[in-house]
Amino acid sequence: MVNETSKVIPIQAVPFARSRQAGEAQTVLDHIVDDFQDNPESMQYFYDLFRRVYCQGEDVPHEGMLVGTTCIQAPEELIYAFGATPMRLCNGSYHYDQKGADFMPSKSCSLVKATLGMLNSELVIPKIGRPDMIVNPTTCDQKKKSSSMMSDMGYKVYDLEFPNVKESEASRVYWQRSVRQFAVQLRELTGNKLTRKNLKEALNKTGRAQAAFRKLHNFRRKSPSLILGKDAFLVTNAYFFDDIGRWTAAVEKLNEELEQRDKSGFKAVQSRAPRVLFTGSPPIFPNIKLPLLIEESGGVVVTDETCSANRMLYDMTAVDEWMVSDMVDSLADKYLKPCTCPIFTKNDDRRRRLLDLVESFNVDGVVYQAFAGCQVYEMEYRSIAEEFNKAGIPMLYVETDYSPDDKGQLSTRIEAFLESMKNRRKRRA
Amino acid sequence: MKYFAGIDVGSTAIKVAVVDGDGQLVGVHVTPSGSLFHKNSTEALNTLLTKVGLKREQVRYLIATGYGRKLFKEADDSFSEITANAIGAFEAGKAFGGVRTIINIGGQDSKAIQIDNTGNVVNFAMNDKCAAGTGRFLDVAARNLELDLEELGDCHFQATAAPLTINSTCTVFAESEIIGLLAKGHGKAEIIAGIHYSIASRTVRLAKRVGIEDRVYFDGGPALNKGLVAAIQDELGRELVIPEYPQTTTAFGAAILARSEFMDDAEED
Amino acid sequence: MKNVVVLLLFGLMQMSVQSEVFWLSETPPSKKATALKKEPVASVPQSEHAGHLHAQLAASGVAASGVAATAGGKKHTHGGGAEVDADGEVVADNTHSGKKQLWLRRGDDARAAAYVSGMQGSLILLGQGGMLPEVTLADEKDRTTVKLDLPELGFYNAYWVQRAVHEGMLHVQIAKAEVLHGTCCAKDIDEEAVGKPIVNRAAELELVREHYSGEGLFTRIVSGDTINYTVLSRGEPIAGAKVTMISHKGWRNSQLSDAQGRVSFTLIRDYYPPSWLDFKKRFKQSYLMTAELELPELTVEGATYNAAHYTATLAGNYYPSPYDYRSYAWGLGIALFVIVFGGVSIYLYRRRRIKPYQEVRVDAKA
Amino acid sequence: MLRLESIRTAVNNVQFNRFRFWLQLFFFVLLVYGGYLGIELGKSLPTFACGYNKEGRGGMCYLMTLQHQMEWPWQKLFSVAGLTVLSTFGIFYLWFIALNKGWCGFVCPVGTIQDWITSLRRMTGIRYSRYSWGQFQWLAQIKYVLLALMFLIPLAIGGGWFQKDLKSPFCMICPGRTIIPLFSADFSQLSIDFSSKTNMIMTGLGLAVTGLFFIGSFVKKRFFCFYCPMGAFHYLLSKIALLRLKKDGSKCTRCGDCFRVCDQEIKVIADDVTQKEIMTDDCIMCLKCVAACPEPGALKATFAGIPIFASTEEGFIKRMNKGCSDGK
Repeated sequence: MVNETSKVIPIQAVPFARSRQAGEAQTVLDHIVDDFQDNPESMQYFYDLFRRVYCQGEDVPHEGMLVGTTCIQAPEELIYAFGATPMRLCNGSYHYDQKGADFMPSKSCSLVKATLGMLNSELVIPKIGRPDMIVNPTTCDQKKKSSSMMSDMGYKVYDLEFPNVKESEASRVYWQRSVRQFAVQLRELTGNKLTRKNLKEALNKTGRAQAAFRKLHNFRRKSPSLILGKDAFLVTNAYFFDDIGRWTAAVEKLNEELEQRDKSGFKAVQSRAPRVLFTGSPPIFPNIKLPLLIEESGGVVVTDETCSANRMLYDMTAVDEWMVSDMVDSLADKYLKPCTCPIFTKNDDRRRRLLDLVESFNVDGVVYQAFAGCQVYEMEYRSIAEEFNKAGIPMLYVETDYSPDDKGQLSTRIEAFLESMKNRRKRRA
Repeated sequence: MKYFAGIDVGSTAIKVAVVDGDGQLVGVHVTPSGSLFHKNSTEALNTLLTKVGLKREQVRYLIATGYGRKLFKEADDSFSEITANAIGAFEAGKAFGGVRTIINIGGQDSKAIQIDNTGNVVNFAMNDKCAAGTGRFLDVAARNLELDLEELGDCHFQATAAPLTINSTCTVFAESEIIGLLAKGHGKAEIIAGIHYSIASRTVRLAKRVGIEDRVYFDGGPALNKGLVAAIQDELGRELVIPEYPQTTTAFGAAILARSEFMDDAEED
Repeated sequence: MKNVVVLLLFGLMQMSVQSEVFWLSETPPSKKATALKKEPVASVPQSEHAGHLHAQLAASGVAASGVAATAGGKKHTHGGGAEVDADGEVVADNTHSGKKQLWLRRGDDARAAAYVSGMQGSLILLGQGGMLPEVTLADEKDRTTVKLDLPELGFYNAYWVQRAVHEGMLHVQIAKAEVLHGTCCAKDIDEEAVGKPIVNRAAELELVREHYSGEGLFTRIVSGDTINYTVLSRGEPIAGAKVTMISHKGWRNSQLSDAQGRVSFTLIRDYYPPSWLDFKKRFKQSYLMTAELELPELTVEGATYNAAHYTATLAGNYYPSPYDYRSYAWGLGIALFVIVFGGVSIYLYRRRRIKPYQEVRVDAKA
Repeated sequence: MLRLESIRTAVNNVQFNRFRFWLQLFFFVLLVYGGYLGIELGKSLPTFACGYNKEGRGGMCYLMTLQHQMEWPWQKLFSVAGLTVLSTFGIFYLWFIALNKGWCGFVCPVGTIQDWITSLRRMTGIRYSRYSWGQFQWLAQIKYVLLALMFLIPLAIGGGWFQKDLKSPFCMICPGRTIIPLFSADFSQLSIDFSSKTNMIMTGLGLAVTGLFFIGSFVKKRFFCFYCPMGAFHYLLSKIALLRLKKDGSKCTRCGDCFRVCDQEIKVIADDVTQKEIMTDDCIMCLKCVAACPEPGALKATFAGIPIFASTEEGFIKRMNKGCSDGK
């Protein structure tokens, strides 16, 4: 009798497919796929990819060493050139957000909490295996501070020193030097040599990927739009972990399908749907909550200015002399100069970029997402709001995090925002 | 004669309003929501129609708003309560010489909306996840003080001493604080006045976020409570415009929207 | 013994006769040079004979002398810079103007030949288009000189002829001067055609300088050049004529003209200033060419002589050769030095930069 | 209109570096060997068709004529004869207006030689050097000093203060004088003229600059163009030139690609998003920046207002992927 009660019932290993993370990813993916009609067929590749990786927990293959990166500022081309595979570790699942909460203060960026949570748990989704090195550019404060926590977890962390003043010549030279040091570090890690050939191939790999993204980016200028924002976010989120060759081929197939849609005059949304520019903290699968809310209540996210999509893939490297020394420096410049990340002291580039996007995509309104606790985006909200007031463009500021509990309230606010844009457009028309 | 109806399926009460062809209010009706949203809503609509002697077919366009707007299938269209409230306040405010800022304290949320001179929403703010400063806060307080909601207003004016400060903002903690104050022998009036002032200060802070412009319109259920109105006017330092039926402004706005949507569709086809 | 005396006498005769060489020079008499008085020379009255000579002058026309290209075709180097004569005075640069002045000098020393004075007679002037009105000699500051005014651009020849008879032997002195009315930037003139030398068919003996290929209106002869001459008599080349070149310092070299009457000399360098500092790159030096021809029996317009001795002279100027004052070794040396020095310093600079940070020292003084 | 569009996209997507190489070669042959083909473009070309290359030159660099005219004695210079100075300047100005500083980027033989030396360096894989921003600013003033001297010294000669040996001072120190004649086998300029101290110093300086020119342009792209008074002279006259370099600040993401490929390392082109006319005094209008700009319409070269070469996305992708194996 006694051993009956004292026998502790072991927690059977719940098969992953029914675990909470899978559940969360499952609901979001189903919502993306089922609640919207006529998704492009070539999106099926991405839906299957996410279902396999996020819902069934299939492991993600990589050849050579695995180098995890926590920010877009880590030069991928160098990692590819040394034969390793870069994978972005930023995580968007609420499950890991709660797990990471015991590392971070309560009011801090959910993205960093989720990343730390994911790295600390044994079952890492997406199942990319244990990164041989994590490259942590010293961009925003919370990512900077999380590097020591990551090394406490036993990972080999390399701090890539990134300047915070973009305009000065000193910071440019400083960043070029730290990228060169990063190349030396990669050589020690992988033991391979950086040659002109393999660096050129790496540049070409990402070059083709960026060219494909740009084509998609240009297709989204069409009004009425050909593809919904949630699909575009899914595509760019797949870039985090998917094999770059397959990803590029899939995006090129998607571009062809959009080409037919464009010719056949297909409309993904009715022409009255308000066109929204999404900016601020990056929506990372499964936290595509805000874009989905916008598109559920009749809006369409035509373009974005976030580091999980546009900012990551838009700018391309220009090389003057195809020699290793010049290619590495061009790479460094490509990551620093055009970047519109809020961690810099001045954000004129971001403002001009937003205004240019508004003008070239004829956007009706802007949704500005800031994760609770992400001071850089919150502090930059004022200057961006001023700029948009001057330009007469309505902007909705949403401070949210990964938890779904403010969905109800957010949907009301978004719906009201979309309706005010519809009125504005009706009166203007 | 064509009629148009707007139904505001709120968390605590369902409000229905019917408007005639040229936008004049015909009649309103308020019933508690209860749990069966759908049944109660259709029932409320029918009782209002019989009250004003109209048949269902005469209502050519019906718009639902409020929390349950998506659940009420019968409506022709649905709008968020912010837009509906803005239109309703704009129309109702014309009688008082034009309204630019709207404060709405509903059952579960409190909103501050700023509109331009054509009734279009310029900026709005809502209380985030917590119910402090909403109608529910008053219900809890009334229950603790064994008073009815209607009596709260008069009780506020019977206060002799200065209103007590209720420092905990959260509805749940406020309850224990009220009981503590009662035990200390403070008068009910002073406690009620304190509650009113705490709601008022929170609401004014919310209004400040959207910017306050002249003629502030105050609606929603708690607007019936004279004491709360006085407290807000004191905090705001400005006269408040209180409509005849403050609870049904959003429903009235939805009806007006129904009429203009109907007119637009008529123009289109 | 007698033959020796005769030979000696004959040599002396030659000698004296040789020293009797007259030539026309463009270099003005310098202030210091003394004027050589006119020595009575038994000479046939000049005018009569000279006049006689004119009638014979057929239309000489410009003889295309078919000059073969000589060493280094010298298109003019852009002049500029004052030309300096032997005594260091600045010589007026007169190639550009049509006004020329010639002096008659005697003696076979190109530099110190004396300026004759008191000579009469006139000069025959031959231009591209043929005869030009004669110009008479005149004395100016007791030096026989003549002023020419050349109408168009191009080369002109001035001839001064002196005939004398000694014991039945005809001595004919023909002093020729090739004068250029040139310009440095000829606009629409075909420089090639104008630059051809002019031949005087009437002259018994004449030295014609072969012009360089492409020699335009701005000729510049430098020491070290090889100059070819053709000895002509009445337009026909003469073989076996003795031609002597006398350089500025007096170096002389004689040759006999070959079958086509051609003879070629190399102007040697004789300008060695004490230190390189005093080197004047536009030091104007003059040289003298004399040609002699002996003819045994000869009848000229009825008058027969038992022998005739013709002497033709032609003077010219030359400058130090660029190779004397230009040093390629130094030039390339400097360029190479800068390249090597610059290259090495850049290499060292780059090596030093590989050490990432300069070492910062802090000591008591900091 | 479709024809124009297809021509325009074809031009914008050209393999620009290859196109510019052949254009430079053409102009090089025209100006250095034109004389042998009977081409004579006159004596006031706004580029270094060196006058010392006597037979071969297809035209003469205006600076030589200018200095020669400035050396006239003042009575002559400021007399009626001075009008020829104005007329030659007029011809120079007409030539210049056509291509603005494109003369430096495409036509100038000395520039072309420097580009060849740069491609030689690229083959050997040696890195190029850069000026730091501080050095850039004060070195950029040298060309104005040279320009001033190029006017003042000849005027002083004309006024009788300086002696004639100092004639055409800039030509004496210009690398064109010693290098361009080499191309028609005339080595006479490679010597030091000991005939006078001034000549010795000037020709010595000339050859030192030639040495500097070779090592300079080996490690620094377009080394000499940064100090060239002709470029400074052009800039002062470039207000009404036809060929223009325009920038649309709103399209620019300040990615710095134009600054990266700029041989003259001009920062203003990448950082300035307000100016419309973006050509600075150091610019040589080689238009490499337009070729390297990924933003469509951000940078464009216009001739008399008509855009002739604009930055496009697919043009950029085609040019920047040329380095890769499959060349797509």
